[in-house]
Amino acid sequence: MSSGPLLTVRDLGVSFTAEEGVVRAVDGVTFDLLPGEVLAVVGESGCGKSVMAMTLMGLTRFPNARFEGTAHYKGLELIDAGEEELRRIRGAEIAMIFQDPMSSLNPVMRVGEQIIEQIQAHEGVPATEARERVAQLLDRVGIPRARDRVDAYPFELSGGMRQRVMIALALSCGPSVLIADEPTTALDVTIQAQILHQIQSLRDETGAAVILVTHDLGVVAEIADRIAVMYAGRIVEQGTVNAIFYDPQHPYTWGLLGSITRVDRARPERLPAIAGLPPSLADRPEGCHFRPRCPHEFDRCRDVPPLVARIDGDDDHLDRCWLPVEEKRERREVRPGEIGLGRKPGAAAA
Amino acid sequence: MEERLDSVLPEGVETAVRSDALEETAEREHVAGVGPWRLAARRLRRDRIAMGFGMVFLVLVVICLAAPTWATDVAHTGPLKNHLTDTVVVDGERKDVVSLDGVPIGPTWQGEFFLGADTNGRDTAVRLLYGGRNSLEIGVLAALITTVLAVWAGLLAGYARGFTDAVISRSLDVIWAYPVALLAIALGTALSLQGLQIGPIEISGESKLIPILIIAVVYVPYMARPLRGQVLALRERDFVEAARAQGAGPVRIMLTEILPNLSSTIVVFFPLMVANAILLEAALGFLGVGVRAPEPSWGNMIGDGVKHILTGPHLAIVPGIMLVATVLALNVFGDGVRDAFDPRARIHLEH
Amino acid sequence: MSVKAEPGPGDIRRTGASKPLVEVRHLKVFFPIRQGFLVEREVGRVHAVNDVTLGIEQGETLGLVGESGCGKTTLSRAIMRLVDPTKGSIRFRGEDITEAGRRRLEPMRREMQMVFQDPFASLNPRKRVGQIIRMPLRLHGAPRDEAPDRVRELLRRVGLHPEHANRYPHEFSGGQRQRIGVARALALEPSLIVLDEPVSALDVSVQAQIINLLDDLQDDMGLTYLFVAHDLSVVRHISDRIAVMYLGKLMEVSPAQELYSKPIHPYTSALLTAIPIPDPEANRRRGRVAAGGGGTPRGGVAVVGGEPPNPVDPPSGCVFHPRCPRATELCREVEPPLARYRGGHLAACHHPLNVSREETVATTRDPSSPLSAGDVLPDGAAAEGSLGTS
Amino acid sequence: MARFVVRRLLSMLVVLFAVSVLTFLIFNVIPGGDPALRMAGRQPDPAQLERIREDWGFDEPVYVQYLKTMGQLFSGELVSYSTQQNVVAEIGKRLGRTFSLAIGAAIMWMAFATALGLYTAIRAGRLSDRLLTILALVGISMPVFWVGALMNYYLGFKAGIFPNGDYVPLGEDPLEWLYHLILPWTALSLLFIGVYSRVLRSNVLDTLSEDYVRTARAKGLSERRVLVRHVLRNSMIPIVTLWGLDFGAVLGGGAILTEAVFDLQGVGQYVAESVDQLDVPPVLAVTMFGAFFIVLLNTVVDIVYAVLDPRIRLT
Amino acid sequence: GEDDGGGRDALQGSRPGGSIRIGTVGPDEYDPVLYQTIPAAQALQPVYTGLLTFRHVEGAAGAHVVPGLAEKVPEPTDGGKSYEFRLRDGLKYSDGSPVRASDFENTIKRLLKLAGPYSSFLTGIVGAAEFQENGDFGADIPGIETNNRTGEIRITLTEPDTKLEFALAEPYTAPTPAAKSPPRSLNKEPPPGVGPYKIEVVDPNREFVLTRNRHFDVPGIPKGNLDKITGVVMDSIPRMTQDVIKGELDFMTEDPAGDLLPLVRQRYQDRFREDPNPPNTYYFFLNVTIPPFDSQLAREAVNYALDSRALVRVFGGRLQPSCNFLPPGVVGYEELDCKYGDPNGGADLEKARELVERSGYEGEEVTVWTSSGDPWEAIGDYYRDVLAQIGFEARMKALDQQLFFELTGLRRTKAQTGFTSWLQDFPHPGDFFEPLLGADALKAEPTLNNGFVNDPHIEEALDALRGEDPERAAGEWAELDDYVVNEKAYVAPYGNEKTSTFFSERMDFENCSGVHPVWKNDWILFCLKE
Ligand SMILES: Nc1ncnc2c1ncn2[C@@H]1O[C@H](COP(=O)(O)OP(=O)(O)OP(=O)(O)O)[C@@H](O)[C@H]1O
Ligand SMILES: Nc1ncnc2c1ncn2[C@@H]1O[C@H](COP(=O)(O)OP(=O)(O)OP(=O)(O)O)[C@@H](O)[C@H]1O
Ligand SMILES: [Mg+2]
Ligand SMILES: [Mg+2]
Repeated sequence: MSSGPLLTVRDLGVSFTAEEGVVRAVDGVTFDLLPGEVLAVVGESGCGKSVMAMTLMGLTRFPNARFEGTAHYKGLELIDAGEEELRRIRGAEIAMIFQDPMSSLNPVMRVGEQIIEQIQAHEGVPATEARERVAQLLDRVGIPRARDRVDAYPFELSGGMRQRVMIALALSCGPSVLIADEPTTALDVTIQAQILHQIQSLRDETGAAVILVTHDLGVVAEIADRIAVMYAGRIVEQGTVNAIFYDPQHPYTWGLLGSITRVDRARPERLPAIAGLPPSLADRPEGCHFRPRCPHEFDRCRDVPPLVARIDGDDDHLDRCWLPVEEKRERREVRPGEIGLGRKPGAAAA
Repeated sequence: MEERLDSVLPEGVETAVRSDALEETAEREHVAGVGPWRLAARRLRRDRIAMGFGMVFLVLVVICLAAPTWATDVAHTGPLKNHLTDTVVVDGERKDVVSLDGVPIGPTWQGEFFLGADTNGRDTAVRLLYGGRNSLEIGVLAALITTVLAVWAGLLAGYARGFTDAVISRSLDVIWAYPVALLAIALGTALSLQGLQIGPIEISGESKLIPILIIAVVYVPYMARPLRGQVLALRERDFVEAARAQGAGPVRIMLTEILPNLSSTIVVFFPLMVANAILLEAALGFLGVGVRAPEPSWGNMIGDGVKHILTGPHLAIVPGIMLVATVLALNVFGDGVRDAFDPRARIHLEH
Repeated sequence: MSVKAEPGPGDIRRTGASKPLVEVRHLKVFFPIRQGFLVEREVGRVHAVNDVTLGIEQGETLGLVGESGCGKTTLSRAIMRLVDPTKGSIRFRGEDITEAGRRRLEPMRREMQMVFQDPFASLNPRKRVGQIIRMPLRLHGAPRDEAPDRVRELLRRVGLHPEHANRYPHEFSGGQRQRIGVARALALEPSLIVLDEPVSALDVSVQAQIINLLDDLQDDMGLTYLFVAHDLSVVRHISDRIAVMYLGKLMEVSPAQELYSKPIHPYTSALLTAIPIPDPEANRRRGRVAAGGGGTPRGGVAVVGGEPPNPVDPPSGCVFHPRCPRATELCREVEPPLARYRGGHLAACHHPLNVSREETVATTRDPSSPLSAGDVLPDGAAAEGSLGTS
Repeated sequence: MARFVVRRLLSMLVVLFAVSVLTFLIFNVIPGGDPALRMAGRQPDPAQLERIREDWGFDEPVYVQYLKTMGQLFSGELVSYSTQQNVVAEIGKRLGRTFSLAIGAAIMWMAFATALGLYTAIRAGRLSDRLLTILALVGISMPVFWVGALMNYYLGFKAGIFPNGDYVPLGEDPLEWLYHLILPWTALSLLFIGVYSRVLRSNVLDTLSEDYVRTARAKGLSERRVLVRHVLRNSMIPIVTLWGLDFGAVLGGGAILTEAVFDLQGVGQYVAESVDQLDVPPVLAVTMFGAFFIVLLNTVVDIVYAVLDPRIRLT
Repeated sequence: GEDDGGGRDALQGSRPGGSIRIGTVGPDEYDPVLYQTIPAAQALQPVYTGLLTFRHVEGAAGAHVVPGLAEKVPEPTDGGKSYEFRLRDGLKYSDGSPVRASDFENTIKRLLKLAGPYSSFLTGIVGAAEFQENGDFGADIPGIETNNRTGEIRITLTEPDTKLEFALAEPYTAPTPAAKSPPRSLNKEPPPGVGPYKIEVVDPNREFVLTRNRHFDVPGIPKGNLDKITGVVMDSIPRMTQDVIKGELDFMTEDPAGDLLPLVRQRYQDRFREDPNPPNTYYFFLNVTIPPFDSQLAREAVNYALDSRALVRVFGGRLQPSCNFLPPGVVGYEELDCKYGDPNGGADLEKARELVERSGYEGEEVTVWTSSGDPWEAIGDYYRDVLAQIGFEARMKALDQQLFFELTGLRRTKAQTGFTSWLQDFPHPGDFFEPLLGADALKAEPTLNNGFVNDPHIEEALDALRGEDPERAAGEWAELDDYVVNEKAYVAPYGNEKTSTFFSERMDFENCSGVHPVWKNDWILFCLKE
């Protein structure tokens, strides 16, 4: 798995012209996706994760959208690719699993048909053969009585099964990149675990690279190899799982990690929480976007910090914070995973 | 806001409910205390086409309101005044208002008989303006009555559910299944004979109240059914539950929790209802059961005009254009209002 | 409502002193599914809450967890008397309010308030925040001129600015809205607040803010909480005791710490296992822990398999048996009673986890056990070692 | 399904019953003309009137009259009070005309509205969309009797391109049938094209933003397939309901104005004339006929709906 | 003299044979005893000849009663109560069966039993009323005695009434084969008759066909020129008009649509004519029993206020102004010296206002009743406007024709004034005064005497004139006309409607337009160009 990156994204920017102004949903996102790895993209709701993911598949080409930067996949430039070129990539090379399994499947089409449709869009497979393949796929993702379920309608399946159908759909053409956009948020914990396991084991079997979009750090800790933390459209930190969890460099990451309640630890007196509200993407603070909420803000924060490696010896760990590494380590009180910026709630508003 | 989405829908037309659409946009507007109304007003103001047509409507209303002025100061005649044997000087030439053949004069483009005369020698322009007053009055009043009835029906049926709902809904179904125009003409004809007597109130057969009431009733299901659906959805919403949890009674909940949430639907519906009511009145007028002759309304003017379309095409064309202009203006404006309240909502119009 | 005279749910209290604030006895809430023309027939019933007995102490926080659709909301709504119980009784401060009408409930309403799951849906979008918070005050006859001050104070209390009273809900973020919901609930200074998944709809970073707020309020005002959630890690933080529901039934009720360190019911255990731990190392370590039987292994830990069953037609015997790795013939046929273990820990399982044989033998059927449950007490042989993280 | 149909039939009976009672009441309780007078011809003496009242049962209680009239209606013996013609036979005679109008127009408005709705949705926000949307609103705002009359005048009378009025049965001469019906179809369709295209447009816009459409695109389907298979199909479902209702109404004689303007002598015109004369039997028969079609089409629509959308269970 | 009316003989300058298509709104009934409308009379009179008939000539002469199936027009005996007829020899129905005297009695029985619209004209026969009331069909009417052998028919009346002769000249009394005529409507298969044509009803609402009756041969009655006449039933008069313009139809029973009329008048003068025929009268009825028109002053005011020039326009030029109650063309018509001014001139509103003021009814609310549709609504509105101008608070109520007729004819409706028009059943002055102003007419509900006029003077005159030959009593009738209008102002007459005849180019308009005072157009006289 040490060949070059499968997908190279450089300075990707997406903005939408909306009623309230220009929404910079994605801003200067840069990363590489290596074959077989799981890259987790985390961040608060609305920080641009989905837009980023969908842009890679050309699914955000709305009339009000504007794009910058590049995304190379196997020699193809995804951002400016023609519809027809993209169409050939979609589903076949890069496949996507969406958040809500109910709304992501056409409610009035049998699930088998929906998968067959994709197979036939990319391969000239006769219907019976495609059907057979679908039955096998459904079986493989752990749907009981898969052969009967080919003809089921989405509403006849439970949430977990529907999400499995989505996975089967994504896998049906053997893609090399799988983008999973919050694949488990709508599901129960027990089902969530089943689905994550599924994605993980399929990655292992097919060797596909996975971009996992989520805001659940628990999920990330479980299956990701690398993590990109997004805040207000930008990647603020990026690195391996261990690096992010045990040596987070950006105060936002600290807050994020800190505000999680954990069953495996003693109950803290107070839960650490990030004060304030996330900024509007149409009206982001200048410089470091986290500045207004950051307790460690200082003069330099008015300039946009670049996403660069700041730790000696770890070129893979990039972040966007001006604070010197040592000072950061001091300030975050060392205990990994429990760094908090907790305050009395009264101060949280304003 | 889902309630708004359902609002403009008839039952059975499913909506993909997006609870976040407006909220999210709104959230980004960091203006203190901007209510949904003001937001909508702001959006509406930005919609040039809708505002333009809204202005057109206003102008039409003003023109119609000015009918008496036109009649006395410009045309020097009333809407009911016959001028069968009169003559008028057009371009220095004296012409019969109505020829011996019974052919009325066409538009003279001057004060008297500006838009020509009808077969009774009545001034078309004057009748047009007075007819507009009638049509508008009927449209607005009928829409108001419909709204009041429909809101109550929708609130009661949707909130009480069960038996009350069954009774109200089935009644609405019957009105709905009853061919609309037929219901209207049947009632119109029956009532025109003897008028209507409800207790001490007596309405004569020629009264405008009759078409108003008929139109109002006919359109109640049109509005009540979506409202009921909306109430059904609203009553399950947490904030209604919250009110109940605080001890609010059903009437209070209906009036203070649910009704305000119907208001945007009502506001959206209203111009469209007025437009529809004007159209239905026209249809009734055409069939001779709307505003009673000789009182003019655009509908009965068209109806009369159509009979003389070969000799006096202006008799049908002129009121028709006014009618279309008014209804169109209302429709476009109503559309704008709808968009302003919910840019994502769907429309549903009925004839 | 014929409940047999038996010891009240007070027995499941940690400390058996005062009367509980809320007592729920053998509560059943079934939703009929009707079909038919003219005369509607009942063709089935959703067993949303099925024979639940529970008590909430003054001043405590009872956490209620369980999968989506297991009946948590229905139970809390029944306690709030927003839905009519099919069977069973609800007492508030010792008074039976099961069949109280609106009049009788009115004074009660001051005492119990609710905060809803969805901060977007629970505030009337057409009312200003001030009006929303004022509503309970007005309903319960607070003088008009006092109300504005009170509203301002409440807003401050939940960490919002008093000027916010003039805004509409849509102008607030999710977290802020939930604060408004809390302020509304606090308006009448109730003793009980039912929180129906108050943080599930919020982002992690905001969740923490709200939980801290709730914590503070409880400390300051001596509130009693019924805290409903499906996220065990959130519940743990705030609860004194936790009740685990599955398909309308109580599976396990236990002091908070106890539940996490020593889950007795396999379902509880599965829930705990399924929680992803935001710590790669811990995850890896957990992976090394020996797996239990059945289900799909995940990191080596037993994950409960299968899909949730249909509440219209719940399984016989133990409702969890179709998905339970430890299920036996017995589970299929006999419903396990809620049995009392050490430390006020109750569980309804024929094959409990984490309890020694002796302990199992010593267990007694708890009075709060469902009336329908059989008399077979947990089978000591099945007891097993504890699942722990340390 | 069978139960659904039975249920619907039952509810149809209820609606028909209610409609018939309503009609009967409107004409009997609200005092109108006396049908006996109409039958008596010129200068009837009171004895003659008395006899007619007796013969026709006008002296009986309203409910007896109602039951009798309904009995006659269903045995096909009901005759008009003013023309003494058999009502059912009269309706039968006009059926072909009304059906021709309804079916042709329904096809026409559906086809045009679909094309227009889809086109404007895809071009949403652009100039062409705006213009077409206003055009659709113009269609909605024009009363059919006015458009019809103008068409008749300009295209029929002045230009002589189309015949004005009259009707040639399909069986007699299909081309003439078509030729004679083009104007009525167009006039009737304009309104519906306006309404439907706008409803469809917003449905399509909504569907376009559905997650499953995004999924369909993510699958690598061609845009055409996405539009037809995923967007249009789902957007058409609500339209089908509307279409069923409107089609039912027009089939049942609801296009009174169109029939009147083009003098098609269909069921609608029949009832309009009968209403003028307060002639209860035809009005009763036609309203029931109309309500029957509305309810019937409603049922059909529900079935079609369930076929189109498997989530819907017919109960 | 026979030719005094200036009638033209039928066969001059035209060629027999050929077939035409006639546009018609359709007979209301094809059963000869049940029809009521002019289109029906037009279609049925060539098929059913009565004992007597009207002369088949154009113009006023057509109003003369001449022998039909009977050998001659009898002189009444027994003080005018008894009429004796004798059938011609060898008469045959169109199906070839012989005509018997008893067929006549049976026809009258059907007419009475089926309560045909015109049955009231025959209730003057002894026993007829009783028969209608309770006799079964087999019962005898004592006032009709027939002898099949000799072909003799004797009719006895309870009172002398010269109108009988006219009734016997109409198709509804024409004998039809009795045995085949049970008492039910034969709308779909009209019985055979004796006439130049026989009728086949293809579809009552679509089409009927008249073809030559080979068995017909009655001296003095023309045999008809055309071989086949197809009646095409259509409701749209504009369409009918256009079809005649285009030649798709050869004739229309209706007047060209009001809207197209000016055009037709202008462009097709060579095949279009207008005559005030058949005789009709148009007036506003004035209810003399209730305010304000119980005041003669108010009634006179209305008469002063009417402006015929305006009404001519409302009628689209189809009005012949007049101030007589009786129309020209009816015996007894004598142009009155109009008290209220020149019938072709304007109104005297001043005078009218003054009279209203004097009547004390100024400002009184008056509702003008009129029939909806063209031109009645327009007439009504003109009238309303006039009433408003002379000091009333005038409103208008327009109702469907049927309802209008019913309601205005009921006393309890209290209709004050409104539109009335009357088209004669036969050209006899009694047919105007009796139904419209007679006291007997008030017995009917609704009555045609909308003004509820009950004047002893009129009653006396009518009684005296009933048994008189109208032509002989023409002067007395004219006096009555003067009394009604000028002396009492019971009605406000304003003219007579002109009916029009519009032919296709194929038709011989010059010679065969066949305008007849009773049937409007006599199809027997129609012919094609050579
Ligand atoms: N077509 C569009 N036009 C305007 N704004 C858009 C559009 N699509 C997305 N946005 C905005 O872009 C921002 C980023 O949205 P995105 O869905 O990527 O967030 P996310 O991180 O995936 O959030 P979540 O966790 O809730 O899914 C949001 O504020 C959203 O409103
Ligand atoms: N009004 C109702 N009518 C019919 N069924 C209902 C009703 N309310 C709830 N249910 C059903 O009762 C069961 C329990 O629902 P409830 O809302 O109490 O679950 P929950 O545990 O709160 O779930 P969640 O975590 O999703 O909120 C579910 O199957 C639900 O579908
Ligand atoms: Mg997202
Ligand atoms: Mg819940």
